[in-house]
Amino acid sequence: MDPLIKQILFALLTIFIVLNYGLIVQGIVRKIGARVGRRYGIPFYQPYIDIIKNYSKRTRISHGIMYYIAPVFRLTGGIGLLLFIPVIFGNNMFQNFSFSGDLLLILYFQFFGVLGMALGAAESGHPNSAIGVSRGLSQVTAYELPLTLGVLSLAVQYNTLNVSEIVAAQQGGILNWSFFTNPLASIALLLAFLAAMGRSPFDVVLAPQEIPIGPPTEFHSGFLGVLQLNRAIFPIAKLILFMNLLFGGATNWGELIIKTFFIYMWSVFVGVAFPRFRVDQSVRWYLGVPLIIGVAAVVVSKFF
Amino acid sequence: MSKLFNIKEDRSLFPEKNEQGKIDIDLSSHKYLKLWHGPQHPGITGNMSLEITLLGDEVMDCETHVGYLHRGFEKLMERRKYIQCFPIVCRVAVPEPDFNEYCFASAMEELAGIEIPESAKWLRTLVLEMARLASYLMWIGGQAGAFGQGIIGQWTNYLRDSMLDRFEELTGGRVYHMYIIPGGVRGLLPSGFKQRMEENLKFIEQMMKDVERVMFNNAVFKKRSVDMGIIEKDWIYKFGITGPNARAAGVPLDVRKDNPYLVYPQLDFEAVTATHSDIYNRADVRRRDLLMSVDLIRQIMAKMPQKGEIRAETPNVLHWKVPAGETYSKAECTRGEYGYYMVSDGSEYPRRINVRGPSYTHAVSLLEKMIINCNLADIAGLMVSLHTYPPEIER
Amino acid sequence: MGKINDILSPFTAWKHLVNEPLTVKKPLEREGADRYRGFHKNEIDKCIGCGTCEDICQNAAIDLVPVEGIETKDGDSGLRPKIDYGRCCWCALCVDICTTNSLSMSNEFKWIDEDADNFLFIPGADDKPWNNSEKGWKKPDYNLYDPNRVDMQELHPEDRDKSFIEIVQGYSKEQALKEADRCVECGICTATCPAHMGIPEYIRAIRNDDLEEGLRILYDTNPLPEICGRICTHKCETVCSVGHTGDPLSIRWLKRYIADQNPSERFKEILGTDTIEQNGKKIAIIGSGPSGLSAAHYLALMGYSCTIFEKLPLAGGMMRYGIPEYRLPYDQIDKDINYILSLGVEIKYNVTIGKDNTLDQLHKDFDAVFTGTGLHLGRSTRIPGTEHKDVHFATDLLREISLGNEIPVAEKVVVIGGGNVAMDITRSMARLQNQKFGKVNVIATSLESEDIMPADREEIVEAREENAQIIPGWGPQSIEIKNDKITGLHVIKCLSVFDEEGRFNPKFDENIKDFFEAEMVIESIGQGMDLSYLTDEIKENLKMDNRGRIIVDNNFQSSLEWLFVGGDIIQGPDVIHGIANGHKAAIGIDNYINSKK
Amino acid sequence: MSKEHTEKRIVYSPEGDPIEVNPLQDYFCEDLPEVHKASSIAILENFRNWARSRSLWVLGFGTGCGAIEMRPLMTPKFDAYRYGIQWRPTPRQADVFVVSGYLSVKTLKRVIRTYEQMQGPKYVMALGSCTINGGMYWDSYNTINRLDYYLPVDVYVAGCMPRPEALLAGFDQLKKIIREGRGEGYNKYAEEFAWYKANQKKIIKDWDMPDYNW
Amino acid sequence: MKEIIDRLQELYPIGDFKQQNKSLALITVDKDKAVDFITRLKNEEGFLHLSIITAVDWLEKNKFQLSYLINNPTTKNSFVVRVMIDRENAEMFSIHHLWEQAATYQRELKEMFGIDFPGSPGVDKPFILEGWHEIPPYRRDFDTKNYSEETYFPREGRTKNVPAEYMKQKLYPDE
Repeated sequence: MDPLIKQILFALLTIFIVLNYGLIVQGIVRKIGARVGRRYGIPFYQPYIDIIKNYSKRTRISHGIMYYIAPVFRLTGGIGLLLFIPVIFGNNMFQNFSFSGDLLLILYFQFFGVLGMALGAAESGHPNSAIGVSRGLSQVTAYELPLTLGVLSLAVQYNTLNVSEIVAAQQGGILNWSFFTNPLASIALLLAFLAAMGRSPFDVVLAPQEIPIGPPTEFHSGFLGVLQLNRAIFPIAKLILFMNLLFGGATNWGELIIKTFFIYMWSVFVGVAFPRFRVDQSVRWYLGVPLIIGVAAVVVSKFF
Repeated sequence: MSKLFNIKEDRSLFPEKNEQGKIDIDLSSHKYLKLWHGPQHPGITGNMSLEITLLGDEVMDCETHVGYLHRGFEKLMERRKYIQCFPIVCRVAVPEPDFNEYCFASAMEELAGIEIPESAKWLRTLVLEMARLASYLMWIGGQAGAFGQGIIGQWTNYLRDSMLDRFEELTGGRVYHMYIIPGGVRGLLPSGFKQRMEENLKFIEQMMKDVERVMFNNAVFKKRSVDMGIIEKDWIYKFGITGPNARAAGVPLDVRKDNPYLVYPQLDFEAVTATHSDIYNRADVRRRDLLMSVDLIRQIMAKMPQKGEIRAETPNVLHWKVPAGETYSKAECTRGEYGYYMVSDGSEYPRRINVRGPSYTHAVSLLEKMIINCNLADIAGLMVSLHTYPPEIER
Repeated sequence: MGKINDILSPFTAWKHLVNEPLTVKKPLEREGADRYRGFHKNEIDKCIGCGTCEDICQNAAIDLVPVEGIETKDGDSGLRPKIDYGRCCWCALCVDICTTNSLSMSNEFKWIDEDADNFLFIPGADDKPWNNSEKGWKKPDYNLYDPNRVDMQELHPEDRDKSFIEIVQGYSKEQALKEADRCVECGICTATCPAHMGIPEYIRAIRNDDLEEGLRILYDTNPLPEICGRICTHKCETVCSVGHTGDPLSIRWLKRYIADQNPSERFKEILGTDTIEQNGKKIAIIGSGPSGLSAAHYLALMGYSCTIFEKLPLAGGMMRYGIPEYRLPYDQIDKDINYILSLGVEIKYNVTIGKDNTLDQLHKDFDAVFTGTGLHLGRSTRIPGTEHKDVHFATDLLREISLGNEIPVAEKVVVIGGGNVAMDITRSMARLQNQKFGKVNVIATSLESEDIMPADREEIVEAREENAQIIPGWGPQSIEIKNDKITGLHVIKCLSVFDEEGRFNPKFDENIKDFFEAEMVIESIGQGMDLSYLTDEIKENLKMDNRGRIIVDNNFQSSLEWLFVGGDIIQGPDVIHGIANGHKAAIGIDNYINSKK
Repeated sequence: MSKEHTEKRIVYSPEGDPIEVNPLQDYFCEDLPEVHKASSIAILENFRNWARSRSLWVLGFGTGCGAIEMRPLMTPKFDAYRYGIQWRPTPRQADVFVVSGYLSVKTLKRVIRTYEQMQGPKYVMALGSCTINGGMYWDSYNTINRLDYYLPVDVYVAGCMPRPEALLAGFDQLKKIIREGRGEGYNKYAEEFAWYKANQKKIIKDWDMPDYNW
Repeated sequence: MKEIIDRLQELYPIGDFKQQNKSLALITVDKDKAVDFITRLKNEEGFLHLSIITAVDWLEKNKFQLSYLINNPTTKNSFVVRVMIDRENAEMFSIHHLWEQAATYQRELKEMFGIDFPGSPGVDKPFILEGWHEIPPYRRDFDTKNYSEETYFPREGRTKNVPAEYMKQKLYPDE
């Protein structure tokens, strides 16, 4: 078989696995949140049914061509991010399309979906969407700073822009993980991660009490289904990225699931306990402690 | 450290206010965004709406729209006999119907010259305090929820529900109790009630400690609520502000103390106050008021007579003619002074009943003022912190 | 420090992760509280369809509808509440005010339906899953109307048992208002009242303190309110819905209150009968009892000129001559009769038809004849010894008392009978004994046991208060006569009076015997009619049933179309039936005369 | 007052663009709702119905007092989430409209608007006496008496107000209806659109919604 | 409370003083002097808190009664200041300059009773009702039941029987 086709097939397999994992972990996380609230919460498979339901809707209305494309953009952002991240270290087939400068592309893809969404949301004509998008963009910009600085610090540390190589450099024991070798960058990255996951206190984008529910206000039926798929894939892609950057990657799916789950739980852990920041507060917050830590991380890894 | 980045805002782009303190808004300038909050909006307390004009994230102008819940109670009561008004008054304010029942019944009793039996007084006080407790519990969840902290609402709504179970046991109704009937109350405590109530109160106290830790000792919550939405002290009388909103500003307005009714003179409590009425202060006043309610319920259950008549002798309710006259009966509800102004012309039907809901002033004139220059994100929090219930505005 | 605490302390929320959820596991199986106001139940046999629930419902959620298997009868409208759950608010006021305590609520609260039209149902009649539920809201300990009757002021037994002064004092205004306030205005009583008086309406008039309106309502159906207000058998009170869980309303006393409070000289003005257009037709009425007076009143209102022929020196018939003065003072009879006379009715006293005048003559002289001659003949038990001279009929004695004649009074008297007449003679004898001997020794004995004695309850109670002995449940056997003097009455235990089909068929236990000492025996077991004034010719043409009663149609017209018959000889015996008969006969006569033209 | 309200006027879009509005014109009627038939492949439709019944997204619009029982429903005591019932703050994404009690005319206007924004198949659950026959406000000048004249109702829950348990039972019934393929209320609305509109117009004389949103 | 009135009696024509209960008294003031009087009570007698403004429709007398309920937070006493105004072209002076919330009350009174308060901010804007074409609904000559039955499709299937009439029909129909 042509290696490229094989590569594509394996990439599709990755997407499939990640999608299912994403949906299940989404259900489980909501269940955990519900447990803290002392109730049972949804069945863990509820996200599946929701997606089927949304695709089963019979009517849909359109607000124009960008409105159609926006969910696709968003999903592309998620899948794109995933496809350029090496998923399983040491397994050629699950390297996806990782290449030597993939770290930069990945940072770009973080933004890509949001931008696509911005276009679509603007076209949907709902003011809440517009406000949500502007909030989303400002917040992404804000947390992108510590995120980039953290990544930069790691790039300097490992002297590479290739995720696979960063992972490779962390092999050989827990203490080799960047989390321990570069704690400053790790803190900056993990703080940025909170906003990247869009949970409290940084969930001002959706904020049901203020602008129900932000950018996807007008999306429904199949469109919403696409967004939901993305909502399953995108966080997992980010989780895999953070796992690769900080926690030594994974050599098999089991390890991946365990590690990503715990990273996920970090955002849940914070999210359950805190209310949300206003957008100006979260921007200011990211321009504060995380930024300084990020700068410090770069400085430290460059000069020490 | 983030103070470093607290750059002073450049407000040169913001428009000047005119003499009325408002801004001349020209929507066609493309500077402004008009936004409707509600009625279908999760951040709005109940079914009402705010017409907001935004400049950036900041509210430039706001108009409250009410009337989505208007049922014409005051008109309906004019064509119902007095007893027939009794089941409908509780519908005026859904989360705490008992204050309506009490105010209606006491106004009517005053006009008719009826003295209710002692144990009925105690039971009424008990029910009013239970209602206060239940209402505050739901409110606290709402306040946290308005700032995006759902977990508090999960806990406190359960606590409220446990109070509703007690209500159900005592009054026969879950939400609409229809318990304080003109002339008295509709039932004695069922057996084992006190014990179950005590269990509830213990659990409430225990959970409220958690709420304090998670909500009130919370950096983000403080950041959102401290110095936000301040009610100035000199607004209190200017806007007719009552209840916790006023008490948080240091003005101890509490009808329970000022014009004591029922058995409040025999209970030991103080009006809860704070210093400057921002969102956090108001939340804190309500939390302490809630705990005081717990204490009051305990006091009532310890002191109340175990047996006794529950309803005074009244004329046949089917043709009860209340002597002509007018009166105003008020009670302290969770939001402030709740009052019924009743005019009787001596017939079987009330001539006019006017309901004073504290939200009337809080949600319209006060909110419209406070919301100016407020951030879009804070509207929900601000509105909840005024504790408004739309149904009592429009009735 | 505080700041760090503010960051860390929210995480304590996570301790609840390991706690068991507080959720109700099976919410659909959760029951309402014991006192929960859920869906309605109705004990349909207990319910009387009074409609009080409908009246109090502020949502107009309750309709009264006929239900299969429930018949309309006295005291039961045959209707049952049907509740619209598109209106109900579950306030349970309908339960609280239910007069029979039949309505209640279950603690069931789940009713889901796709068709909104289904939310109408008749509790108790429709098969609903909660019909057998034990829990739920029941009528609480308080009352939304007063179930207790306002006590009537009466003379103390010591004060009254020597004289014939009226015992019952009548209501004061406050008492009347309070008593009238208890009425729930269901109107069940109207059907039971033979005259179908507008009872709720005149009680409302009392409540509104509009006694003139009350009087007008009374005279609509009853021209003898003073009399009825005192001695009516008040069948209405036996069906009063308020009486099911409390005391029935004192409808009779309230009626009396209206009549008493209106001054007799203003009656004509109040009732608007100052001028009546005469139509020139003449009607003869035989007997000035309730039926005759009633017929005369309504005929007079219609413009007929009426002449009443009365055998005795004063008008009133049995009301005057059968009822002792302590129950019905003569001046009150006069008040009612004088008003009727003021309408232009003429009474010819001391005229006995068949002796002083004949029916045929009346037929010739008048356009129509109404006869209401009543039951004036006593009936005998026909036990051995009744032919003795010291054995009397109650009616004869009562008439003699009223006429002011001396009557024989013995030291020991036994009265046979348990009806109101028996009580009247018992209590009259007691008074006379008291006057004559200073002590009372009178025994009234009846076949019926105490619970089914036909006399009014209060009569029995009052008689006992006056030291008469009431010994029910004995059947008279024979009167013992020694030396031509009565010494007593032999009785045996009566087990039951009526058989299973409700016919009079007493059963006795011969072994249980008793003997009541007496020097005088009075029989009061019913009265017979005296139709001797009917000539043979008339009798031939007149249809009568096998018990000798004249057959009349709905308008009390006999088979001789000019002859109308009413009162005790047709229905009764009591005043209110007489009044009702008279009223209907008046309408019948009017129809008859109009049709003749 | 009433007259001015029905005259043409200029309103502004959120961004400030002027739009001429004729309050008497039925904008919503220009694009009539269509009937969307169920798929003819039974097994597919059954599967979809199953998914629809297991994932009921309820619109967060507390129209009347029944809204107070929504919180217990979604919080620990009754926790409707475990039955696939979830909250949705926007009408576009919601499947179930819970009309929680009485509707004033002013709210009804918004309710109709909101209902029309929802995507089919959509379901209406009506709570309490008020939606069935007016309830305690049967004689009020400002509340409607029966909801089925204005919107197709799938399921009614009796009570004033219905308890959360009754609501859950109502949802159970709704699920049953959906699984049996009977949840076609929105098609009924499309079919009898003229009738519904006539009823709605009888009480809502001018359809002038303030500006663009509500 | 009486002493306040006695003191002010000379300045203002005050009628119908009635001490309703310990802390509430009812007084009637002429329309022209009412605002002056209320201002005086607020500024000099310490009646700082306005509880309600409402109206009562005395259709028989062809008058509206306006009731201002003001409260003294220090002495805890309240007055109901009653002002009778004509029912035709009902108009009253606004007191929105004394209390901010008065404007809302006045707006509601204008809508529900048709009493005008010239100069009160936003008094002509609809407050609670929307698209209301009938006479103001709180007026006593507006029949809400009638209006509801004509407008809102009451559900069919209801039958009405009055027990007394039904019994007459069943038991003695021709009497």
